[in-house]
Amino acid sequence: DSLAAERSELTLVAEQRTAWDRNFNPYLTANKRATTFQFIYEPLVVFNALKGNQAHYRLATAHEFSDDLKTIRFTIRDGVKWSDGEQFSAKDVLYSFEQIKKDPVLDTQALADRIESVSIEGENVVAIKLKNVDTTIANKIVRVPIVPQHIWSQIDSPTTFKNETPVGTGPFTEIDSFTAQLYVQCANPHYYDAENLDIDCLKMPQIATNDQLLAAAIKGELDWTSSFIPDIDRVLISANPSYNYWYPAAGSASFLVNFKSPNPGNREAFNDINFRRAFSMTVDRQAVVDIAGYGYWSTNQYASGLGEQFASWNNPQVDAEFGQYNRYDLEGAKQLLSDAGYKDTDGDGFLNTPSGAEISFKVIVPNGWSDFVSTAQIGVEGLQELGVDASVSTPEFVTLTENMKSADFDAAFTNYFGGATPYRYFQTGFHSSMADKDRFGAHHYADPELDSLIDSFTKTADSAEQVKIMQDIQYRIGANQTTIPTMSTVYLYQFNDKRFSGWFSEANPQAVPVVWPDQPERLLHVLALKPR
Amino acid sequence: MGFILRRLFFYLAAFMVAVVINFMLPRLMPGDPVTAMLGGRGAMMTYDQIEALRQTFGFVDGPLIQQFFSYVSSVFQGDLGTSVQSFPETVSTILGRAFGWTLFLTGAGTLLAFIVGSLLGILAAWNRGGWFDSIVSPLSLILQATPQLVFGLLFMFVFGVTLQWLPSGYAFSPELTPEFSWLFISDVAAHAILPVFTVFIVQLGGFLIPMRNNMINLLNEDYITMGKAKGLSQLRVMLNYGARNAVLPSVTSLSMALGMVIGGAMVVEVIFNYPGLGTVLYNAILARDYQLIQGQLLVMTLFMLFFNFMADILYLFLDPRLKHGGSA
Amino acid sequence: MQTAIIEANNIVKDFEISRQGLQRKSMRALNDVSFKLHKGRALAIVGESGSGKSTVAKIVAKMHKANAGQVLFNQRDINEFKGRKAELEYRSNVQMVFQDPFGSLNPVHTIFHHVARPLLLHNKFSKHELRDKVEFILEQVGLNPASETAQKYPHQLSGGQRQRVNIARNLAVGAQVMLADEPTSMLDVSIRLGILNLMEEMKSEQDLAMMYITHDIATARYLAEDIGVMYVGHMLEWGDTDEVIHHPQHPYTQLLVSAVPNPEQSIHGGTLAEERGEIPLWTPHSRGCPFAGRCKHVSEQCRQQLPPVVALSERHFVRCFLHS
Amino acid sequence: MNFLKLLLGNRKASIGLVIVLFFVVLSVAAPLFSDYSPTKRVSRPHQSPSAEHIMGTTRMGRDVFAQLAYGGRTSLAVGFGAGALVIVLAIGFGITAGYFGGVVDEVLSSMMNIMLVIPQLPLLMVLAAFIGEASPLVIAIIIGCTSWAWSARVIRAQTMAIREKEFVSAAQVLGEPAWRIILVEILPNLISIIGAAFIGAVIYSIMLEATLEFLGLGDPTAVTWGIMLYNMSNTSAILIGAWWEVIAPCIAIAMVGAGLALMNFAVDEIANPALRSHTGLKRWKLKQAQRKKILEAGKQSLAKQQQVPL
Amino acid sequence: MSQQSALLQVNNLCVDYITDAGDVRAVSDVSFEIAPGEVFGLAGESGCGKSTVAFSISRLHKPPAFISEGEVLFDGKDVLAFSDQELQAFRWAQCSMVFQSAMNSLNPVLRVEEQFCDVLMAHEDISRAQAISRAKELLNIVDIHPDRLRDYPHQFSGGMRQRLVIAITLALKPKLIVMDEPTTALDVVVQREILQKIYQLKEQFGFSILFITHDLSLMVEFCDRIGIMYAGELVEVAPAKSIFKQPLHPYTYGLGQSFPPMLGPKKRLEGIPGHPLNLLEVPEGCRFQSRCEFKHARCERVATSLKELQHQHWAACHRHDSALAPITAEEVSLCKQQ
Ligand SMILES: Nc1ncnc2c1ncn2[C@@H]1O[C@H](COP(=O)(O)OP(=O)(O)OP(=O)(O)O)[C@@H](O)[C@H]1O
Ligand SMILES: Nc1ncnc2c1ncn2[C@@H]1O[C@H](COP(=O)(O)OP(=O)(O)OP(=O)(O)O)[C@@H](O)[C@H]1O
Ligand SMILES: [Mg+2]
Ligand SMILES: [Mg+2]
Repeated sequence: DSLAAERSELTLVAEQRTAWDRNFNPYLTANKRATTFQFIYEPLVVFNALKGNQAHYRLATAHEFSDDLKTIRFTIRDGVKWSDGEQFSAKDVLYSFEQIKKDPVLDTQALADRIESVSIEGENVVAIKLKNVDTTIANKIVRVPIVPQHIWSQIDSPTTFKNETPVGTGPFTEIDSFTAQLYVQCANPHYYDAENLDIDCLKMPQIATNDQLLAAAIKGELDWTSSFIPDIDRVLISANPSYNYWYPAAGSASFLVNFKSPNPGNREAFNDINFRRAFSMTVDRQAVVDIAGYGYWSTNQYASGLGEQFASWNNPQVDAEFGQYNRYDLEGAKQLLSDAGYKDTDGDGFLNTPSGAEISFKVIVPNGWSDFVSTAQIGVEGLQELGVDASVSTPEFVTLTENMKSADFDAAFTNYFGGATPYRYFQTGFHSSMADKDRFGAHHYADPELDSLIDSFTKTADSAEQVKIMQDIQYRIGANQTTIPTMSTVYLYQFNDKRFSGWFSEANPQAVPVVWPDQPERLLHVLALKPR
Repeated sequence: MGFILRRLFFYLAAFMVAVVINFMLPRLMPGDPVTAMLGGRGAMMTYDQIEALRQTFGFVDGPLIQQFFSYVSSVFQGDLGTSVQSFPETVSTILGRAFGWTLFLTGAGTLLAFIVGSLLGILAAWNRGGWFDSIVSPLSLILQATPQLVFGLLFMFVFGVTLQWLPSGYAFSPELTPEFSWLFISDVAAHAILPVFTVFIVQLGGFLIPMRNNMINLLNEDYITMGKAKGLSQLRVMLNYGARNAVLPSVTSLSMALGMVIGGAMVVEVIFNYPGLGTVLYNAILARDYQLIQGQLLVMTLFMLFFNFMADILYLFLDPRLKHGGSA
Repeated sequence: MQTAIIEANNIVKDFEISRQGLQRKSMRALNDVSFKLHKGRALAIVGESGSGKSTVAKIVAKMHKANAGQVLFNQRDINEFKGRKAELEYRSNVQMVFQDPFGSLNPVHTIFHHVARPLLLHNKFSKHELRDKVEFILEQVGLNPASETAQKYPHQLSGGQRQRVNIARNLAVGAQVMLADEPTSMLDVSIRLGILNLMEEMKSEQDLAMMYITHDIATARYLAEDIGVMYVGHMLEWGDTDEVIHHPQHPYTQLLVSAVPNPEQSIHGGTLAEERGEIPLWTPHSRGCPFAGRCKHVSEQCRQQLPPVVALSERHFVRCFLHS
Repeated sequence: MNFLKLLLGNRKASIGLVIVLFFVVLSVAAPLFSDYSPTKRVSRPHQSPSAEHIMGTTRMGRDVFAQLAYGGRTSLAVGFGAGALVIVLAIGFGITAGYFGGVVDEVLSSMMNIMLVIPQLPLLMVLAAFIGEASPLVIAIIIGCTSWAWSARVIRAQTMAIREKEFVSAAQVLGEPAWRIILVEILPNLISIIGAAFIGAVIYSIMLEATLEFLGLGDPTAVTWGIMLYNMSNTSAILIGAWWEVIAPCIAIAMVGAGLALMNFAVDEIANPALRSHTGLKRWKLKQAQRKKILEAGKQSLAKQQQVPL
Repeated sequence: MSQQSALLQVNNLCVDYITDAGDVRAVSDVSFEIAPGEVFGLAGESGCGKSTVAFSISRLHKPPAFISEGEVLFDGKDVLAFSDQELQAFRWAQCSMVFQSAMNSLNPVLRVEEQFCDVLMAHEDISRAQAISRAKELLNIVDIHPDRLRDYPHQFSGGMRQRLVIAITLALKPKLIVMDEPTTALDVVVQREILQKIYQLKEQFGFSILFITHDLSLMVEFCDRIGIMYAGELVEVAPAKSIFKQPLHPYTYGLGQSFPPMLGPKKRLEGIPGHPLNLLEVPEGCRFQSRCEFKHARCERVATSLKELQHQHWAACHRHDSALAPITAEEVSLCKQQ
């Protein structure tokens, strides 16, 4: 125990599972340990989404696009060693990119189809030739794990390899101890950036539920978590004042209606902008934030659903013109509908369309996503006040996705991608080519002009132009009320001040502070921490 | 030993039915596990990629009957497939790890309930109508009619969270490594107290009441009166003449009870984050890890069959009429 | 003597007693049993427990089917009564009184139900005549006052009264053949005679053919004109009651009669002279005389083959090599 | 009706019945007891019990008491509905197997025994998960279809016992058709065992439904006691200290279970008089105690007399 | 009937069944005695209280039966006043018992050996080996091969089981054996064998027997003296032959007339009319009055009690208040004509 006290161990909960399997294979989507990325396999670059995608160079020291935007070149850092002492070189990077082309399963970022070829230019430059222009692709490329060729070339089946004693370039590569309930991962003896690393080990206790996490947190056993804690001020902070939290804004979430609804009455209503606006005006966004979001979320009144996260890209004109439709205003909504000719013509107590058709729909939310279920329930409460026959349904996620993709549903509540720029949000949510790909574009509303606007964003590297494009996109979506923006979610992040300092926080907003493995910025975070 | 043979035959049949159910269930359901697993990321995957994943997880295509035979043959080779959620971990490994804990939890809880319940049942019957009987018997029944979930939550809330007397999660403290030491064993015991007690308390009535009722009926038997007339001590008559006979029907319910408890213990495991089959199943269901769910159901059925078999053996041991070809 | 209303010829009945996999083990509950029932007469069947007495009655009542041999009702094979109608016809002629007065009445139904059902089932009476008829029958069996008794449930009656209800059911059907399987063995001694007397009355007044199964030889003599002695599924001796009881010819009958308690003597007056052997389990493969193991006159022949039936007189038959 | 009278005459049964009836009335007449809708926000989240919200409110700001009352409708309906389904299936299988015996029995009993060795809750969970968004009705149906085996076995055993009774033979000899024997002669004699099995099945179904829903396999938009527990656990009510949200459904489920269990205890006593602990027994114990006292007093005085020196 | 020589003396025994419906006096003021070596029979129809009397002797009653009055003197000591330890020591060692049916009086899950040993070792300070050898001797006595000691009860036939029980009753050489319908479940042939065996053993060991049955013929054959019970009361006590030949109580007579003879002419017998008395509705006066052919006014008001009407022949009937004649068939038919 005294030994453990001597070394500084950072206790984090980067994933919640019922038991740890010793598995550090970075290619596995489901069951690799959450400390694999970044901590074992250092990325080429960490892009800081919070700072407008600012690049922090790690294994690479620079990156740049060719003039035709079809090649991206990474300059590889010198003097880096693998944790087993072998020299790291551009060959390893090349090997890593060849890996993902070999087997689609390894290609977790779905890059293989977009990359024409990868080559080494000179000593230490890796050039990646793209099939199509895509200026946002670097974000994906740097998520490809960079693995040691001398190890992985020996592995027959990289998809089932458990990589129990990993060799990496990251800060914590040594698995000190491992049980199903706890493992400790300690510093890389050959870490190139060791002078910036002040922590000896990471400690990962197995925790399965939020309740367990909270119980452990109250006892002060954890340092860094990103879990949902209800009423955090009352439940955790008051019980253990050395805890703090910071919940910066993340992606947005909206209600959406299906323009191609299979039910004629619903379809008529959904295709009427007045109905969509009225719908939007019945959503008590503040209640959603307070109740479903425990006050952690923020209301999303951007008519395009842009959200707080991308406030710097906002087109104020949109709010000026259409903001009124995205604020809670039951009376206004009622007025809007009655003006548009919605009445209860069949006397069932619910409104009918102007042509007299029945409106009756379910808002679908994935089963088990309880905060979304609550949100949908609050939304439906508003619709019912309005006189619309709506209710909530919670199909299985798989079923829901299928139904949304195939336009076999009426309305839904869904979240969206975030990212460094709003591009991914608009592309996945509003590009008509995505309508049948996933649940995000499931409104099935096709606007060719909007599509070309979105497409043009990746064709330019000029940031002024990019802002202009984004503002136009916002206007088109806002004017059409394609979606019913509801709230912005947050990045959940709690930290314990007691044993470490240097935490990112509202006062020290360095990067997205989340400890989950899909947040590369956590590498910056861990390097910033100092034991007290 | 015809009895045992007959039972074994039955077990085989039951097992086969479980295999068929297991095979059919996921195939009747909408959606496929790979999509489920990929969740929100599906948009980025190409069709080839999903297909490739499907292959790696061992989903066989082809006519149903062919799928069935390949399923059965792998089941009999002990290959229950690969978990999607914990890929590349095999289902057998995952279940193997959890099996022991569940065995321990259900075994300890039920055995305790069986012993204590039976003893209390005997006492209640012996003093029928007395205060002990009129309090303990209905009480145990009421306990039995309360879901384990209620007790689990209550115990968790009171002893684990509010009073913090006992650990409320895990099978042992995370810092310890499993070993055969007093420290470790006592730690495991401490962690088992709440879940085992939850299993125990709900099971209690299930043994107490039948035991009491059997015993009351038995007390009118001539051989009990004869035991008394022989001038044997109360205790001897109660145990050797009464309990020995009254316990027989309870043994049958013991095996049944274990079935219930395996289900019930699941909830207990989930509540107390106990790393047994229940927790595994619960998470497998949440993650729609079909292969794991299937394997789990099969293993739980095997579990039941095993306990049934043990009960059969116990019965054989306790009731000489069976062994010697009588009819009982 | 007029022709028999029931004539059983060489009945064989096997029961499966255990099954292990495909291997079945059976026992022979009845082997080559023949007898006749005549109107206005009673045949008593005596024998120890398990000797097949009830099985005989059940075969005649069509509750079991014989494996071999035939039973004729008015010269017609009873197996010919097939189909709902024919079966009802047969059942309206052949009825049974059971041993257990507590078990043979359904505790959830009134006495009225028990007597009315046979009347309705066999279309003997229309609904509005029913009540009168039921009461008439109850009075016939001595259950007075009938209207009050009809409203009662079985548990409100004494054992003797219940057995009277059972007999009333037989009357209600109007059967010509009554098979009484130990109708008094569970009744109190003081009540037994009442039932026997009632049966006697019915036999003579209604001209019933009766089979009286009992292990009490004294009451067999009291009620029945004929007697058959059974042992392990075989009828070993049969004929005129007094003839058989007073001049038993088969060693088993002799043993049975001598074992009947006799207040005139003392128990220590003598020991039963026979060597005690086990009662055998008779299977389809068993051979010889079933009593051979216990018989003091046993010869090798007895162990090898079943003795033939020997007619000692026109109304006295025995199955023993001593007489062949 | 005799049975009902007996039931009402039993103290345990009456207590049980009162408890169960209380909840039945509470839920059937829920609008009379609560002005709030169970599915609407009526207050701030997690208000502790007050005059306005006697059992406080949930995270969603819904009235716990209203949810308890309305939720009882569904929970009890599922319990009684599934119980009824269980019992109908159990009667069908049990009586058929018990009455006809032979091959029919062998086939049906194997089915029962196999049903019994396939673990129930896991099977149900898997079914519920596979079916997805299991509404209370679906839950009731799957509980009903998977839980009949135990009752069927009990009914079968009892049918076999009754089948051996001579009144059944008597009915056969009389020429009664099989269906009539089953329905008119045998079934009424099974009433108490069916009653007990039914009550047991209801308890079991209520428990199972709550458990399934608690585990998140139900329809979260329904209002039932199980969903209340689910929401409670989802919103970490225990940790937040919203004890009212935990206690209310727990107590309701436990009370209904207890009430039904007491009734079952009584049904057992009615079916088997040997189990009854009647008032006579109390008097007997009193007399026995008195007698002991007198005897001891007698002995003491005898001993004293002997001590007196002559 | 000399007081000194009696082994068992039952004085004014009353046993109540305490039920919800009320207290039932199942045994009312019963007194009798048994001399050493004597076989005393208790007969009467079902429910008249025979077993209740038998159970009182070893105090085996359990609720709702309650001995409310009387004494049971065994060798002069009152069994009813015994402490629990005294009672435990008394049972089986002094007075053992054969129950109504052998099928059920052996514990089905214990080996026969165990059932011998537990009683031997509970009462005598002997080792298990000694107990087993004693058990083997006992089996020999009842003609069962000693090797079968290791068997379970279900492996024996009914008759053998009954003999096993008898062997167990002999284990401690008690002075009195109570036999409550020891042979009712058996066939006549087996019954006779067993009774003969018992008789032999009685001659050999000299114990007394309280023999209970409702088969009067059997009783007359087996017993020295017989007591007849009706509705909880002892109505007649007399030597076996005299009770058979010259019954003094109408009930005894009726009972005798309920057994059709094996010999002689067949004639119609009537048994006893009416039903046994419901103990919850005991009338004033004689309990047998409603079924009695000789009932007169006195019977309806005055209760009867046992009186020694002839030497050693006691009966409780008002009919004999003046005359002492036994009941005859002519008398009965005469009464009927009235
Ligand atoms: N349904 C049956 N299945 C198998 N064996 C049977 C069946 N019925 C009777 N037996 C067997 O057939 C034999 C004759 O039985 P049965 O009932 O006819 O005897 P019983 O003479 O009437 O005896 P008891 O006097 O005890 O009534 C017995 O050994 C019995 O075990
Ligand atoms: N447990 C009981 N509760 C109430 N009454 C009882 C109980 N046991 C016996 N009795 C009553 O006591 C009376 C005497 O019963 P007992 O068993 O002594 O009769 P018995 O002469 O031995 O009859 P049998 O010949 O049937 O054995 C009966 O009228 C009976 O109704
Ligand atoms: Mg029979
Ligand atoms: Mg008795």
